[in-house]
Amino acid sequence: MDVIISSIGGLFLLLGGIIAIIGGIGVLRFPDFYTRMHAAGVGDTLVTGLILVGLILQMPEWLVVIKLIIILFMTLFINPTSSHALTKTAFQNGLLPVLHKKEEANKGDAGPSTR
Amino acid sequence: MIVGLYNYWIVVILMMIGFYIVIAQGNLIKKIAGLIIFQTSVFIFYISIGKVDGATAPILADQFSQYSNPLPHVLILTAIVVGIATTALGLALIVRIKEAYGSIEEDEIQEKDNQEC
Amino acid sequence: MLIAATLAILVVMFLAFIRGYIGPTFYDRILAVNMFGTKTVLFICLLGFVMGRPEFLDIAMVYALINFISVIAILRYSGSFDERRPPGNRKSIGRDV
Amino acid sequence: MLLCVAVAIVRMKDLLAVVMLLGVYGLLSASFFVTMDAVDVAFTEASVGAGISTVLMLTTIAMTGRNESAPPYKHLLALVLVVMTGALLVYGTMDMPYFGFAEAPANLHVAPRYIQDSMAEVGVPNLVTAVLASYRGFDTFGEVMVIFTAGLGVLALLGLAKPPKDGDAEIDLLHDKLHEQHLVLRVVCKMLIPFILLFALYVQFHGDFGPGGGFQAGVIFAAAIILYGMLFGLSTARRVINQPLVLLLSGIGAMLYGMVGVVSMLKGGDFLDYSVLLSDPIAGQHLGILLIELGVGITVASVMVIIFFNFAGRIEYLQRKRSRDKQG
Amino acid sequence: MLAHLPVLQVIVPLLAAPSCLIIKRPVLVWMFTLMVSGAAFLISIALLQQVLASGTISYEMGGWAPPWGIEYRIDELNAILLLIISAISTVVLLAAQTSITAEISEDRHTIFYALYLLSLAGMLGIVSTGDAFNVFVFLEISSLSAYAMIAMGQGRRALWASYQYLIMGTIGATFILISIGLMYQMTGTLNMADLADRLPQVANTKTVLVAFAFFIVGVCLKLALFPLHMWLPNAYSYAPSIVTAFFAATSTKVALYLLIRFTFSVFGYSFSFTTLPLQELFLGLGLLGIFIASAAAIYQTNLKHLFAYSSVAQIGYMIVGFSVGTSAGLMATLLHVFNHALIKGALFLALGAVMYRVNSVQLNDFKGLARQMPLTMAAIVVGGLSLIGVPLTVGFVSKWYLVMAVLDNGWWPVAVLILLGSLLAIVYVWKIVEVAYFIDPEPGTPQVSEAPMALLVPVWLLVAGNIYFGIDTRLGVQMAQSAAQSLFGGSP
Repeated sequence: MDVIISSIGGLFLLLGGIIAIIGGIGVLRFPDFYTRMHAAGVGDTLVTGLILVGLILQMPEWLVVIKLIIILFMTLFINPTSSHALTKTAFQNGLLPVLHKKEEANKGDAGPSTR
Repeated sequence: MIVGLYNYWIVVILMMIGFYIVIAQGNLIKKIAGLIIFQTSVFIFYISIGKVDGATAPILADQFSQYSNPLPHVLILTAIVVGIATTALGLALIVRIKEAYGSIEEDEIQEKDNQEC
Repeated sequence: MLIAATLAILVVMFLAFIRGYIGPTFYDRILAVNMFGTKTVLFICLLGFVMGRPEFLDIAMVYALINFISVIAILRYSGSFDERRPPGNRKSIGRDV
Repeated sequence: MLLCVAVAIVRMKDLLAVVMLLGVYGLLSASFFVTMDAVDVAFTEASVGAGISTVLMLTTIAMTGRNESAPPYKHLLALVLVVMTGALLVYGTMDMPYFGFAEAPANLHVAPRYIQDSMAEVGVPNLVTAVLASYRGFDTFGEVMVIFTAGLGVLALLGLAKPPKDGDAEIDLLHDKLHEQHLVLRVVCKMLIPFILLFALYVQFHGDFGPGGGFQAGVIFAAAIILYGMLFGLSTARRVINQPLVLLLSGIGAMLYGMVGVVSMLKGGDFLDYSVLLSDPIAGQHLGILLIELGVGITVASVMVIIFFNFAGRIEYLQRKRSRDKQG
Repeated sequence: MLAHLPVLQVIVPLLAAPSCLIIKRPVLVWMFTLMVSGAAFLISIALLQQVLASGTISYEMGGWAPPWGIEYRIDELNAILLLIISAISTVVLLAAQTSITAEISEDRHTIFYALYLLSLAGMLGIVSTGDAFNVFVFLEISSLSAYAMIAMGQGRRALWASYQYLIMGTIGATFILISIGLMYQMTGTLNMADLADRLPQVANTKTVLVAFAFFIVGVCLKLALFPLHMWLPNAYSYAPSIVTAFFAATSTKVALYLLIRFTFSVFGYSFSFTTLPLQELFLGLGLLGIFIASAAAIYQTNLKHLFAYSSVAQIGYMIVGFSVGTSAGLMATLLHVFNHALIKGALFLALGAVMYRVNSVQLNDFKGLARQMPLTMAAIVVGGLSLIGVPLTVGFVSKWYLVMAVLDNGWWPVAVLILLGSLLAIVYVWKIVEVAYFIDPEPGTPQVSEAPMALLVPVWLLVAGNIYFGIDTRLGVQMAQSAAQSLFGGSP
């Protein structure tokens, strides 16, 4: 039974790692801020959940589990909130998403850099 | 030798980057940033001294017998506090300098001082 | 598994850092810093397990909090929080590159 | 990795980006401390390097503007100087004991007693706390005084003669707008803040057994108040926590520490000798450590709050001055 | 309670600082500060007597034996410095209330006195501790409060001076920190006596060499030795007068103490003076410092600037005495530390009195001042004479011993150079005398009266000290001699 649980935990961890890398690539490769935000925001929350659940399944003492659960809840609150705040401010300050691509050549300067 | 000392060498490079920022950059805030890097790398150096291979964090528990050296950790705790105190004071000074001189670039401030004389 | 996940997180930390360095906009940097922070939290958690000292979780908790606070602080004091700017031409959201 | 960040900081022009990278640098070095077994240090570095100093630098930049205009000068001379110093240091590393070497003199002379005997002498499982609070308690006293000095210094530099009146219409308006805009943030923070305070208390009193202690707890406690101040406006925060009281508290924290020492002196021991506080030396040590950690926590928390209030208060003061100038 | 004197010396001012916040009323705070400083002075006298009677005192903090705990170790050298610092601080504080009222706004007085006490405690702590890391901590207490106090001076230049000092000071402190780390790495201990025991075994490693080099550079930054002195003139000139008087008389002395303590007691004489070309280096820098700083002083029009540069030159003299590397040279240095504290304390306090009345220390504003403020100007003249080294003043005594020590070593060119340096001092002191006594004030400048008693009394106390110790040289010489000999006696 223990073996099964911990191997499921391992699976979670692995999945978390893979998604984390996918998210990271997304953040690096996507064309504009909002799509990157999407990759980061969604990716982060999912990865955190997966890895922490994986660790919980790995584990032993109840105190550790409680702490993990607290961290899990905290990140579940904090991550979306900060993503929300960030995106909202960006939008309100006039940063616009990219909808069309005219030329590949101009790709370098993405947008009216802040202020 | 390379394996045994590489850690210290990296610390030295970090220190020197921080030091370079402090003396070469004209912007006051950036100088403070350099100071932070400089100090942090010294902290890393101290902590590296205390590390023992195969040992664990110096919190006693039944299942471990070898612990890293706690003394550098204590010293660095103190040093971090000193560091933040210096930073806070330096930044407060910068704010006042900005109000008084209207600039936070070293050479502009020097210029304004020289004009007064 | 633990090690694999730890390595993966390290790689992602690096990716996030690159994004933070190249920008190009200010918000991209905040995004990268935020992502970097959450990944550090995970990294510390995993490290605690790898090294067999799960007491380290306290530190992870502090990291999560501090990360949040610094993101809020950046937003609050970057001067973009207080005032509202019209986001360009509202009718056609989006722009061509 | 640390190297990359440091190089990036050298090259960045945008000060805000520098600050953000500095935060990243703090987090990274803290992770490095964790791998080096220095958990307490990592704890502190994370809350200080990535937290407090970032916030302070941001508030400063908010007042000074964020672009670095002048190119670095004195290039060559500085480079030569730095390379020379670096070369000297590398030269010095040649004879160092290798990294992680258990037989290095640093690990053989003084430290073993801390590791082997402190459980019997002080009775605290966290060796760092034991050394910090008892063996080298006087250093920590000095540390409290350093932070207290910094608080006074910031107050001397940035303190305003008259604290702004409550209900300054314009600022309040600004805050109202702010609240409207960020409803989600406000609600989440309201939920988080009690939790953070509770966590600070946990860190404070659990410091004997796990990573943590007075300093870290103080910073976390202050972080909660800073968060509140940032989101709900400074005047609201001032209404909850008034500044003269905080100043007094910082003094009281330092006094508490000193008084523990003085009492132990009066009881016949040396300064800061906790063993004489109670009839049982171990219990005395426990009591002493508990009290001084409390002193440290109080001082650090209140000084951090003072520093933040004064920085942020300066921003409001400047804003108000600017708007007055515009009108008049 | 007698056994606790070493620690009381430091914690009395340290604990008094937060108490200032509780008292709050500026005048009361001033009286309280004065009392505390006076108490520290009394304690230091008692300590000196104890040391002279029964030799080195060791005090174990927290009851932990060194090297595990922190140790306070008082021998003759520390005791003398403790005495100098607390005495100067007390005298300066006598003048503080009057001078500060003119220069700092009322609501900051409490904070100012708290910072002053912290700075005092920091210096006392550096001097009395026997633990290398504890030195760093107290160094930071005293420097942080120094930065804050300097920034409280009038005008925006005080801020800039303070910032420069902060950067330089922090670099210096970090260098010292690196050096302590290297020493710890090689020996595993932080206690100075223990370090002295264990360093010789590893003395020929490169690491210890580098540690020594870093320590020297770090301390020289704090000491404002000639090429690293850039922060000092500005910091002294724009700080409040009281602060200038206090720091000019004490803070560089503390750095010098560290230099002496580490080169002689910790690293040991043979290591310090044989492995590195330290002697030649310090001799050269010291002499250069004397000449360049004196020459710079001649061209200053701001008197505080002038005397600040002269401070840099005087540090040059001390370093020359130090670099001679004999007991006699060291004695001359210590004597000069003591005397220079008296001279500069008096001079800067007198400038504070001028500042109080005239609100400027520009040379132009001194025209005809001798007739309006005769007592103050007389004090400046006596201080100036002492600075030059005229017989019957303290300046003469220490220069005499310095020249003797140099001649003992057969370095007669150096002796000639030292005398030439004094000639430069004559030039800049004469400049002031000329303006103050022989040039009539420009018509239209407002009449000023003599400085108030509260300022004159401390000024003349210090001037009287100048003359008294210049005539009756026994006490100072005796103390310096026994301290120098104990350092050469080998035991730290």
